[in-house]
Amino acid sequence: MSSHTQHEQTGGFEPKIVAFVCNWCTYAGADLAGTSRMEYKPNVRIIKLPCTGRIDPLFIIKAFEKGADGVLVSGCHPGDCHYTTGNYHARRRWIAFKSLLEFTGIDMKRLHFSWVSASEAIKWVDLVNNITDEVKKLGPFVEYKELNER
Amino acid sequence: MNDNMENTLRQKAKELLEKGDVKVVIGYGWNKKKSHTAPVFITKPEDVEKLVFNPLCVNNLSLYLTKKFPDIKALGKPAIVAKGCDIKTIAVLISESQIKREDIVIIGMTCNGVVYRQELWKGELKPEIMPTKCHNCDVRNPHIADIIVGEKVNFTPPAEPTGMVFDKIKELDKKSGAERWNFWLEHFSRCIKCYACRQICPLCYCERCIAEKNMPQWIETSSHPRGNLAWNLKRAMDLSGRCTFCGECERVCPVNIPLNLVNQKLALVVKDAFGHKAGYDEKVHPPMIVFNMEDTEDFIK
Amino acid sequence: MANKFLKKETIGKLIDALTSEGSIFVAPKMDARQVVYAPVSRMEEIVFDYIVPRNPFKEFLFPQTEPIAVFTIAKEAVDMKGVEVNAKETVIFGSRPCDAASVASLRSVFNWDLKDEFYNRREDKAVVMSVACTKADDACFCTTVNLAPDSPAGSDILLKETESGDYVVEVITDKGKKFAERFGNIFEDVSAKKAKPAADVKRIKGIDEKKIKEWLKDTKNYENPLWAELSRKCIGCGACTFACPTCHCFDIVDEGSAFEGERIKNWDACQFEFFTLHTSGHNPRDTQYKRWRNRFMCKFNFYPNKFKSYGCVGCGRCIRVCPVRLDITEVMATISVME
Amino acid sequence: MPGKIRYNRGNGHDKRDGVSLEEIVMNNIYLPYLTTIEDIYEEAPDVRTFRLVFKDQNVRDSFAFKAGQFGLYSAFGAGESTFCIASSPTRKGYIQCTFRKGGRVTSALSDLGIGDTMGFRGPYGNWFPIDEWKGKNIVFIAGGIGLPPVRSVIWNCIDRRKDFGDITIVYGAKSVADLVYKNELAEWGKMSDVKLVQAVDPGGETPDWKGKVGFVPTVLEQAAPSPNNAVAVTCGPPIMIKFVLQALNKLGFSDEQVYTTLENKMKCGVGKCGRCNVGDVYICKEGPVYTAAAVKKMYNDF
Repeated sequence: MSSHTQHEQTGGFEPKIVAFVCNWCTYAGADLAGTSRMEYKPNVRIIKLPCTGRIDPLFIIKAFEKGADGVLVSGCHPGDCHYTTGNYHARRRWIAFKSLLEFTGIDMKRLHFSWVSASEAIKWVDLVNNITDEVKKLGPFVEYKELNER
Repeated sequence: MNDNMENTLRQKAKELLEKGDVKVVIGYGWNKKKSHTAPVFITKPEDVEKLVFNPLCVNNLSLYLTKKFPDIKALGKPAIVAKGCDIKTIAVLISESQIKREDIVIIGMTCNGVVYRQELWKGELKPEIMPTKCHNCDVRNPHIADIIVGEKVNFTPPAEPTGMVFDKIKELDKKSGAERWNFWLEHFSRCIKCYACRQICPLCYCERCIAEKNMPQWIETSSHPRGNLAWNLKRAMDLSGRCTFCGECERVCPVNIPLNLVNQKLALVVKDAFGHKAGYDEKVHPPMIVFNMEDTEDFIK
Repeated sequence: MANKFLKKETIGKLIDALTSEGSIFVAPKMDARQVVYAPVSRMEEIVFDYIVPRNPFKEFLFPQTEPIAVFTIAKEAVDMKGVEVNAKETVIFGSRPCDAASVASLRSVFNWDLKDEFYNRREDKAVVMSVACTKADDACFCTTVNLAPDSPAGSDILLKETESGDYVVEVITDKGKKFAERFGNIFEDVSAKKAKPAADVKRIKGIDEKKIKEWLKDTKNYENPLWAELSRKCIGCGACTFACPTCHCFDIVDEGSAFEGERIKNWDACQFEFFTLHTSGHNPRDTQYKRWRNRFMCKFNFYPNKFKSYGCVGCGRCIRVCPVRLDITEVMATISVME
Repeated sequence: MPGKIRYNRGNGHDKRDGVSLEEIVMNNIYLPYLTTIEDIYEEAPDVRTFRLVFKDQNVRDSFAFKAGQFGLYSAFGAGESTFCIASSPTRKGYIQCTFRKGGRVTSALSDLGIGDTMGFRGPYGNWFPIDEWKGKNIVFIAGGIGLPPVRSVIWNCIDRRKDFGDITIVYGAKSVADLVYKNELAEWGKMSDVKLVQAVDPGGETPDWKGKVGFVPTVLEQAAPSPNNAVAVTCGPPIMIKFVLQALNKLGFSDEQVYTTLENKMKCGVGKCGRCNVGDVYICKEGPVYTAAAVKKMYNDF
């Protein structure tokens, strides 16, 4: 919490983005970006899971609770799931969850979903850069952080 | 008409118990002061006189069919007195393999609506004391039942859902995100974490609720805004595509959190996105455990 | 002590005087279509026509969520420091006599042997200004547990409404006396005003508290199948315990990050399945009827025997709030006729 | 956070008389002492013993307890857990606790190492009336992880060996690996004035196992200690205690001669949080040590 206020004072707010990614596609894609020595914004903290189907909506809530300014959820393209159908189930869940958060009043610019395959290092780099810029414009997620102050 | 219905109900219950078809009839009975109805469990044929049915019968008794009540299960095969809306929940329970259709006897009650809260009852059922679900009810004549008690009700629900819950959803949808956030924060911050919403919900049948798992502590048990928001969001999410709008959670909430709004919002989303309405067909899988290759993904980059 | 008089219109002045000193003025007000005890800053917020507020006022003495210590986990040192309670003076206006009577129960549990200063500091700073009930609903049963709609037990000051809406003031305790003297300009020395009669709360016929206590005392009756029968419909939520003015059970949890956080005392309920669960998997109260039996026993056996105080003050909240209308008075009546 | 903090929790006597509350530092009964883990012993799979030393020299010097008392141990960030003090009050300068990794707190405790800091609150509860047992024969019966509370009494009695008659220890566990305090069992086995009977459940023995094979109540009956001028102290899983009590009755022990310690889930340890009660008996305040006779008078709420 103290870190974002400090940044605010110095004028350069750097958002914290938590990325929940699947092991087989997006993580490999991000890895490829790294091994290809592509540079992208360092604001993203990657959390690797076996499959997007494993991402419980509570993970996203928890990320916001712990101070994330934005969350990215990413996995294999439809049809490419390592476990055949995990991402189809995830997609259904996201449809509902996204609407729920929207209905609660959370800005959907803070929560992003994407498909990034193992070969799409460039897509990953663009995605992270764009989301970072977008969340940076929004500023820190003060609404959620205020919950901690009671 | 009610006297007639009650007599038939008692008659049917008596027959079921006498023949040994069922061991217990889960129904409604008066409290001592005859001001409220409450669940009763009739195990002896001579006790069927305790059964009543009237607009005060708000509880969704299908709760007692779940594994949350091992003591009731131990009594033996149950018959359940159920309104159409309660039968919707039974259908979901069957579709989720929580109960088998043949293991229960459904005594379906035709229904002209119930009161939103029993305290509102002044001897007459007026539209303004009925909950939103009754105004939109398309199951006043029970859709799944072994025995139907009561005369057929002629009622055509409006084509588009109407009533306070849906009006409020529309109103909130039009508001800005910040306004919605403040609206929910105000409501959720009242939450006292009594878990009455969970305990009354027939579809909240997990053996150990996520709120009670502490390794790790996913949902903070404190009743501060952070913990309250996490709890209410998680519960709404877990009911998406399953909630049948029995409205019990909102009815029992000691602090009047408008839980119907979140649950019905998600029900509308699920209906639009997957064309599914919960509780009409016990043979259809709940939407969140299946998928369609063509599901919308315009929001996924 | 001599009676005094409080004009309704001067309550606003009292609020101003107190809040300007940094005190908290709690009174019944509307919130989400319910009357609740809550801090108010203006007289207009106060609801004067109510029976029993939704919440007991215990939350101002024993907050639902209260940090008791803070910890830091650093490489150099791990530390835990206590949290100091700087309780503010809290005036509870419009408390009902049943709620006021519950303070003695809370005080005894928080003070037998080791003393809980979190509670004591708040209670020391609380002034309970009850208003005798002139109305009751069908869930009220204070007379059945030997209290009354105008009982002075637990109040510092007892107000009795007059026909004009003003109050006859009975000063009950020293704390109340000091308070009335401090606001001598508001509490007038006028006598011979007549208060409205108190609400007529009938003793519930067929309930014999002595009989209940005796029946509960016999450990054999603990095994009576009646318990399971009476509580069969109980859904195991915590609504009754959280609404109860004398229920005091709590949990202690740590919350925070890997580096710092708080140790928090949270209300808990004996009705929850995991309340008594051991790590080994053994649960002394493994079924709902045992948990429910514990609550009833707590009110009518443990409390009166151990603390010589009311376990149940007859406010009726548990009846009103129960999702399945499990009525404690019906249970009392049933046990009253047990052999 | 407000600055005034104190670790000395006193005994809860009322200091408020005549002093305004602001003037005194709040007496926080929930605040633990800080301790350093001085040593860790692996007792059995997932079972560990910590040797704890209070950080505050004053506490270290003044801390005293009696065999049978318990405390609440904190892993900061995870919470508190209740176990008995497993060391003997005759061994000064440190305390020991033995626990099995299971829930949130014990898992967090298991992650701690030597030199780490944890919290301790206590001692709470009553104790075994060892002074009343002077001149008597003592029979200890324990099962599995039920040995730690009994062990505190065993060492207490061995350290005052002259005060007592015969000392018999009957201890059993599920398997050889599950026996806790293996070194101490060996030590007790070598003592000429202690009779040690060790057992493992059928199927739990190893080829080189020299002790008995069988359940604790059966082994106890075979060992057949005399009830004359004797007391028995037992602790273990609820089901074991039930049958041990029956076995002791068969051997001629009266309920007044048998002591046990009831350990329930606790959060406060000081009679407030409301979960350890067995009927109207608060284990944390009136227990945890009871005679079998007292246990039989309680409401059946175990």
